[in-house]
Amino acid sequence: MKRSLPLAMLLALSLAPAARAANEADYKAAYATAEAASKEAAGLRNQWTTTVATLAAARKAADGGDFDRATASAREAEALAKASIFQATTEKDAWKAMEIR
Amino acid sequence: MASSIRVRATSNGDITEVQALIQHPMDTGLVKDPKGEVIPAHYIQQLTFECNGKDVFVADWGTAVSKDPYVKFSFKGAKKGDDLKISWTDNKGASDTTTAKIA
Amino acid sequence: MKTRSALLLGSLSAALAAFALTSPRVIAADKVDPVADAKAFQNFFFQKFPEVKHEDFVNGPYSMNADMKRQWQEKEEFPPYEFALDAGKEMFATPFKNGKTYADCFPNGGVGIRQNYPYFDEKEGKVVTLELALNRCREANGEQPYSYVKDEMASLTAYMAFTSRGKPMEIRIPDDPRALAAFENGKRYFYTRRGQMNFSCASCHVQSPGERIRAEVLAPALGILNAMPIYRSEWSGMGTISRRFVTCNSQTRAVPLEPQSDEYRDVEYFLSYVANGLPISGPGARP
Amino acid sequence: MTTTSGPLATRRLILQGAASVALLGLGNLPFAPAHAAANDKYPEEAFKQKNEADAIKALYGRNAEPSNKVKLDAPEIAENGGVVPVSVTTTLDKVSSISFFVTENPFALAASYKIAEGTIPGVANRLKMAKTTKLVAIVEADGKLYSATKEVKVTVGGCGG
Repeated sequence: MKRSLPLAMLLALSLAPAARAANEADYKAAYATAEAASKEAAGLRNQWTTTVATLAAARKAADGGDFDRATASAREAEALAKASIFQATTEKDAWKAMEIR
Repeated sequence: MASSIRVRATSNGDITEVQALIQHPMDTGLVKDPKGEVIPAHYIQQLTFECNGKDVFVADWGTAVSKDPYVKFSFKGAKKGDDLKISWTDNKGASDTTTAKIA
Repeated sequence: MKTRSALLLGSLSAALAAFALTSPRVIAADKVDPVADAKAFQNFFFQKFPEVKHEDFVNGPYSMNADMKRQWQEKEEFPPYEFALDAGKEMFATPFKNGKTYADCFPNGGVGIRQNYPYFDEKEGKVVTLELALNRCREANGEQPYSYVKDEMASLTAYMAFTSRGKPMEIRIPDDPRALAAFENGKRYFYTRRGQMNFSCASCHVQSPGERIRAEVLAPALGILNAMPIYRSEWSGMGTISRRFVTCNSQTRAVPLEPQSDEYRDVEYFLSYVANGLPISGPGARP
Repeated sequence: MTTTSGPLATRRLILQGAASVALLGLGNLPFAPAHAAANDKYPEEAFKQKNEADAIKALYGRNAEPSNKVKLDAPEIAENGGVVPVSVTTTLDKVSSISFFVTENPFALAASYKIAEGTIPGVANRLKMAKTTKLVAIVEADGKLYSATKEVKVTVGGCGG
């Protein structure tokens, strides 16, 4: 997704000065939490296409050895998955507000 | 297999109105398929309508004619029951022809 | 990223608050009442678009925009779904390897019955749509099922829709709690926001029919399935109800479910029921 | 309409160029550029021109002047760039050819029709338009060219994905 890559870059820049360069372990941890959140979203049958795409971007960056970007993408994927979980849970009742009665 | 040409020719008075819809991909040669390869150009170049031995209408088409192309025109000098022969050829040399009775 | 999801949550709650105020009286009773729902649903559109004739709603965007209606009527003189219609008629007549045909699977030989689909199957306790019934007919006669989003299924449903053209939609909800639950589940799916765009079907087809999303004019939700299957210029090909649901999901950046999953069958049940009385106008041509 | 990048398009042009050269080589008929539109040969050259002016010159060999006798009917906003219903009617007589040019398309000439004696000068068809564009219809009547122009807005649909 063209749009989400620059976002990932933006995120990586903002993180870079504070943390040392992310290594493979950081990436693996970030990816694991992202994947768990993504599975939970899928379980709620409310997965977003951008979560799946950002997870894939993370794997691709990791395969290329760019663990900074890979970790950033994994963190973004986690945030997207969490947002989709929040959406699913709030909508359980929120939908009634839109209903035509 | 039914012909690729659907035609409706209806005459009232001396004027015959002709509508034709042709099943053809009309690929421009500028579009890529999902795998990223260019879909080669494949489009009807000439479409001829012949009635009573005369070409009443000839269409020369480029790549900007829509998929499953449609054309409508009218002509004089034919009456109910006459035969209208329609034929097309495309840039790959394929062709098809059909004959319709003017209703 | 934190800011982005926070932004999303903020806009979500703001939208909710705004909408709660504007939505008509909120009744507490949670009893499922399809008859009242259908009446309210139809009146919402009849009042919102008083100049649109009731049966015109089934023409989707063309009931909302005169210029597009003209383009549509020009196309209807020799519509692009002619080929799918002929292919469907031919397939309907071609016997399976075991000699049977689709006509043997359907009441009245499958002619003029589309307006009763989807129906609630009390044995199975689930909604059965026309596309599902067609594939079950194929499997019962030892044939491979068709893809729900490809041309063969569209040709079959195009022919069956054509044989019902003009007949009013007539969906029945039997007095069975599971049927009421399926209707309610379809209604819930219709109004639930999903995808990163945070849209529900209602965000586009109830809040803003007649308005544009880029080149396209949004169709009203009332009668939105009456013209199915549709030849879409966008796809330069035919599209079944399943294909439309799947592509709508991915447009809002929601991962689509499997075609003919329960949610899709139920939302089709809901949308068809609330359109009861409006004529079948399939197969249709759309942008 | 996703189009490929430059090199691919030019490669296609070269291929087509080679093909037409071969054709010319074969047919050593007297290549008389008589009434260009009237003969039956497919105006290969005109369809290869990128812009409208070159295409008109290749097809008719002269310029057209706007005339309100040519009535061009096209939508203000195209429902879909792939299928734009467009039609032309005219009150001019002795019409021998009608052509459509979509200026913003990769190749301007979209379609050209030869109108025989006794055929009503008018045609309706469905064209592809790559993006918002000027649409020019040209009618050749009694050896002179008359044109009508209209703008058609074209964009993609849907909310993103």
